[in-house]
Amino acid sequence: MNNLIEKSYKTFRVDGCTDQKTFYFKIGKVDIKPGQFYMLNYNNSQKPFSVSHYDGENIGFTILKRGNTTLHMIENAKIGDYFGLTGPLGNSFHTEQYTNFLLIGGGVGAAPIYFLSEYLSKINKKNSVLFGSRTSSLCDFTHNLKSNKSATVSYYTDDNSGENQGFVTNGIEEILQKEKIDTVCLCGPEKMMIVASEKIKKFTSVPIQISMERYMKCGIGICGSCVLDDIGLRVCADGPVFDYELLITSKEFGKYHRNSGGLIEKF
Amino acid sequence: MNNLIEKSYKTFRVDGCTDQKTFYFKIGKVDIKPGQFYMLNYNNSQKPFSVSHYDGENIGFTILKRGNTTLHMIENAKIGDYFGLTGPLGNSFHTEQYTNFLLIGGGVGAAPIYFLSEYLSKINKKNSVLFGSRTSSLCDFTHNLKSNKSATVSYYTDDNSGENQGFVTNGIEEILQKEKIDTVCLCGPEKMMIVASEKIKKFTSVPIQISMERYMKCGIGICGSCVLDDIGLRVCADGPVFDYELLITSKEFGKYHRNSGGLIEKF
Amino acid sequence: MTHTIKFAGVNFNRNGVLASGILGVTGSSMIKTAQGGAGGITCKSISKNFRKGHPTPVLQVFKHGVINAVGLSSTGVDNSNNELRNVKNNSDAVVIASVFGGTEIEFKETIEELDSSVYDIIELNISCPNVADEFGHAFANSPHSASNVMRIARSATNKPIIVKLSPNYPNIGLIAKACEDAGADGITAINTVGPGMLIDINTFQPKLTNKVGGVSGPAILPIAIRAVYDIYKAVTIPIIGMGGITEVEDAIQMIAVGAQLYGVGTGILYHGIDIFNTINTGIDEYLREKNLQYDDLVGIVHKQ
Amino acid sequence: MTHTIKFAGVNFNRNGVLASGILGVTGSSMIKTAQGGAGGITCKSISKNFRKGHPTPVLQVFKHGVINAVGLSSTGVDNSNNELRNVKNNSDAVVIASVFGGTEIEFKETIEELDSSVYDIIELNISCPNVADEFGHAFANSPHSASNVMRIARSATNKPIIVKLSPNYPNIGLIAKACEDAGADGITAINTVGPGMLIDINTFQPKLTNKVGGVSGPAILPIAIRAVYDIYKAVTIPIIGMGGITEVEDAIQMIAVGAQLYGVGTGILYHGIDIFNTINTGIDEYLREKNLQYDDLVGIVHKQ
Ligand SMILES: Cc1cc2nc3c(=O)[nH]c(=O)nc-3n(C[C@H](O)[C@H](O)[C@H](O)COP(=O)(O)OP(=O)(O)OC[C@H]3O[C@@H](n4cnc5c(N)ncnc54)[C@H](O)[C@@H]3O)c2cc1C
Ligand SMILES: Cc1cc2nc3c(=O)[nH]c(=O)nc-3n(C[C@H](O)[C@H](O)[C@H](O)COP(=O)(O)OP(=O)(O)OC[C@H]3O[C@@H](n4cnc5c(N)ncnc54)[C@H](O)[C@@H]3O)c2cc1C
Ligand SMILES: Cc1cc2nc3c(=O)[nH]c(=O)nc-3n(C[C@H](O)[C@H](O)[C@H](O)COP(=O)(O)O)c2cc1C
Ligand SMILES: Cc1cc2nc3c(=O)[nH]c(=O)nc-3n(C[C@H](O)[C@H](O)[C@H](O)COP(=O)(O)O)c2cc1C
Ligand code: FES
Ligand code: FES
Repeated sequence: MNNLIEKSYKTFRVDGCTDQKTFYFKIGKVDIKPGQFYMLNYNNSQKPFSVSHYDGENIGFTILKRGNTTLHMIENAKIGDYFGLTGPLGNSFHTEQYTNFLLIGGGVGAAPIYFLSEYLSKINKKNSVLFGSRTSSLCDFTHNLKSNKSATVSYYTDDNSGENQGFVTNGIEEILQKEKIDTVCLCGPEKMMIVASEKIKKFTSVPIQISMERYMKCGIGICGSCVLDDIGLRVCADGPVFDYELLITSKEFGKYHRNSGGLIEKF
Repeated sequence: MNNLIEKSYKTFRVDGCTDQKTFYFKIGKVDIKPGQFYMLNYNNSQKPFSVSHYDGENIGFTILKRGNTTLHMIENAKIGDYFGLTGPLGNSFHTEQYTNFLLIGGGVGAAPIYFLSEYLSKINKKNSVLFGSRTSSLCDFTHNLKSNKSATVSYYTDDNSGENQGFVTNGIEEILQKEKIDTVCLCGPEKMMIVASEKIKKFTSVPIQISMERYMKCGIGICGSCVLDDIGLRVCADGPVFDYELLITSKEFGKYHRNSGGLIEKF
Repeated sequence: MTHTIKFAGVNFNRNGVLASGILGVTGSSMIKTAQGGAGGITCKSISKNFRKGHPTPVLQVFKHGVINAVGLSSTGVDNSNNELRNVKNNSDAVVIASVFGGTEIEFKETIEELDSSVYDIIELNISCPNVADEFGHAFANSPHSASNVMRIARSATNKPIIVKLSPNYPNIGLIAKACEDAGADGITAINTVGPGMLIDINTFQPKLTNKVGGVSGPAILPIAIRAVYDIYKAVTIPIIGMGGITEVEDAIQMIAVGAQLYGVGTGILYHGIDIFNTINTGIDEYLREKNLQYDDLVGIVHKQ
Repeated sequence: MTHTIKFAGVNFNRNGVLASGILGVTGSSMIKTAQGGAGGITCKSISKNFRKGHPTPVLQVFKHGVINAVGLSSTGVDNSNNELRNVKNNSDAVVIASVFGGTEIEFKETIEELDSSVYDIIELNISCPNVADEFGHAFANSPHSASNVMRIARSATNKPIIVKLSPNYPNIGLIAKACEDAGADGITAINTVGPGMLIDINTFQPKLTNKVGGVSGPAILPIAIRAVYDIYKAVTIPIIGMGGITEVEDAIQMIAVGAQLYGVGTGILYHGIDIFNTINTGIDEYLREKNLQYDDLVGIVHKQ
């Protein structure tokens, strides 16, 4: 229950560029699992953000400039400013039963994937990570993953500013051939996750875990704004991580989402 | 906190006579110590009553007909009727540090003394018990104490209907001479408790623990109706058991109490 | 309760109702909640036109409940018709269409634009405390204004109409009576209490963008019980009793003071949508133990 | 807070106030509570003549607070003079004499019969919800009736008079303003909420003899915070803010929305009378950490 009550913390470190920043807060010891998220409330604007870093004491959220809230946070929030944090919320990636992971983060979907890789390396589980982004600077916050022995990390950028050019999905085949992957974890644009999943399905039938994003008003499972058609599941409380096999039974997966007023918007 | 919330239980056994009855309820496992009391609510009449029996499963309250509430309970409550129970409330007799007890119960003050003796015998602590009452039938509910090896029980009645005639205080001297008593526990009319305490003081300086009775509206320490002048302590929440040395600093001890409206009534 | 209860002429298969505004935006979550054991499903209050609602944060949890100011967001009638049709076609729950309007006429027009085949009962939400800046006092503030909305709404549909009342104005019994006299087929009570406010002690800002929000959840149970007690004394039409119910004992209290059906909203936060199944099973067991019929329990407090 | 705060012209040595009706029957418990850290002590509301109050049970605890219907028992003015004199002579706390009357004149007469040397401030309790059967709506129900009592009471004493308001009527800000215009030196808010009711599910009887009782304790905190926020916007006289405070953070919220002093009643149930010391120390630490003065904190939410 305590995780549902908002508490405010001072941001003590801000990294990143003008398009995307990572904000850090000292929250002490909390039980947080990769895939979970927080509602972040800055100056009366609130949105859900995945945990992109947690070391047992400090938590980090990586925020991409997209619309009003994120613009407001990125342009105005400075070290010493308070954010209201509600969380951790939602479920998490299944990790216990697996030993060799393929992780794919597209765009700001890199945030939870970064934390997941950090976490897996800490418990010495092998993980191959593919990050895809518009431009390489948006992935800067993930670079230190390369120093982990358990992790192999590759980058794909649209603008050829990083390691590899092209879609992040290009890297999948090679890894699946080289590694005995026993689960795949995805977070990013739904179109990307669908292309990736279909590609993976051709090679292997390991479970594919997908972190979803939907418009959230409450983040705690009661307002109904994040529910998936027709499966009736709440992304905030039943997700955000769903099994691919379940997700493809939802008629909106990859096709549409709802906006703040509940109206359908096609992808 | 849960002890502060009233729950209703069916009375499954009623013992006693037309002047005094013991009502039993199956309440299951609760942490109850001798000296504690419950608020009993029968059909919208509520008063505090000491626990007079508890065996880890069933609780008993011994109720003497005195005024409206007790009359109502004794005349109307039958097996199967529900009572609202709030408790256990208040503090309890100190027992851990002592090994040989003198217990004195006057009138319906026998109720908590009965439970205390039961409890002490169960943990094999020696206890000498003196009960005083108007007439012997009012002490019937305590007779089975005699079967406990650790307990020695004597009765004093005003009307010569029992073992010994006269005041319960008459029995004190003999016991203090025979036994190495290291604490005395009293419950009964304040005049009796004062006479008893003064007598005891002459022989020994062991701690005297006194269970007090004052008009209670809430029983949980907030209404202020049971507070002792001038020490400002609440009989319900700071008591009902007080050390004699503390009590004699209260100017009302043995002299007066307050009624339901807060008005002073002399004893 | 797993046998049928008649409420305002409509048969409910189970006696729990999903409160308006909770998981009531899309058909799919309403269907899911019916599967969780709700016998009636109230959708989020529908307004004639699209309403965005207040900007987030619109909801904050405190130790004893929730404050919310969603601000009556609504997709408008057209979309709501589709979502409700989905519920109607894909669950056995009674569909209660909650409607909201800024004026009496808007209530009427909204009901008229609703496809009457997609709902079983209309609920008039005249008691939302979270749009006071926009609309001033809720219509539920007096017998006069409440019954006016009821009277005008009456002409818009042949289906039963129930009125949702607020605990934030005195004399809820009188207001219920005025609604009954104006033709209401039932009463829903209570909407959220207060409103309330919570402050962040680091930023000194109210924790909701709307500053204030209605209080719901376990904190308000005694107020809801009292309100339903008062209403039962005042009217003969049936009541959906809600406000703070999280456990079977809460629902039993609510029914005992006079609710024909119990409602749950915020309770879902603590126990998920299965709360309905849990409470229904609990009530069944309780009735068996007490050897009581459901109908005997309704309002039994008044018969003591 | 361990330094002096001026409220309605009176100096308080500490910024917490014991709410009326809690441990306020006898002088000795009020003195004891001042030792627990209360800077102001409000006695149980005094009526002109002896009042027995409602028969027990008059108070029931639920998971999130308390409902009570003590029913304004009072020893009458004479005895109260003695109890208050004891407090006045034996503690450094400001003595607030809460008075209650069934009519405007009774308020005046009660104040006149109080020995003016035994109290520092008069509090008019025009907001008790537990005597509705006897007296109908509380005077706190409208600006008109509230200010009437205030005006008539004004002639009875030269000491400061503060008015205790109810959250159970709309527009608490307007009512506070009317009291200010009628000469009030301060406002106390809030009295209990609702009222509420709880039912025993075995006997089907209300758990209080009076059936209904005002809700206090943590359940009502958001309502109290909002009420004090509204009052601060409406008036310039100072406010004693109470309702649901059990922790230092609650008191800080209360002060931040505009309370010059915070009050605690039911909180004593959870933390004993030391709650005042605990909260006072907590506020001091908080102010030090934030590098704020107490006066800066009062109403800071309105200055954001
Ligand atoms: C569980 C979860 C975790 C998230 N984690 C992160 C994170 O770690 N970092 C991060 O930057 N963001 C994250 N988001 C997204 C974030 O919460 C905001 O929704 C997003 O940043 C846009 O907010 P905004 O107010 O800035 O833009 P808005 O003003 O709300 O919208 C800007 C534009 O984005 C579009 N948009 C908004 N929401 C969506 C959506 N769900 N799908 C597609 N388009 C949409 C709008 O239609 C509009 O065109 C997460 C979302 C969820 C649900
Ligand atoms: C902690 C505690 C434990 C108690 N345990 C028991 C118990 O185990 N068994 C039991 O029978 N009773 C017990 N009592 C007493 C009981 O609560 C009632 O106060 C008593 O039975 C009288 O209640 P009534 O409503 O019947 O009488 P009332 O109608 O209240 O009064 C009847 C008469 O008794 C007098 N009286 C009431 N209270 C007191 C008092 N405190 N001191 C002196 N005279 C008083 C009245 O003035 C009146 O003359 C206990 C009280 C306390 C505070
Ligand atoms: C997030 C939220 C949104 C709500 N939206 C509405 C609404 O649109 N219409 C309405 O009539 N009531 C609305 N309510 C009030 C509930 O339907 C219900 O009356 C109230 O919350 C009390 O019940 P509860 O304590 O079980 O939640 C809302 C409540 C919450 C918590
Ligand atoms: C047992 C009890 C008795 C009360 N009696 C009075 C009273 O006599 N006069 C009054 O103005 N308020 C009375 N109140 C209301 C409190 O003073 C206070 O306004 C209310 O309880 C809210 O504060 P809290 O949540 O800190 O208790 C009483 C409250 C309780 C719980
Ligand atoms: S965001 Fe409210 S239910 Fe998911
Ligand atoms: S009985 Fe209320 S304080 Fe003791």
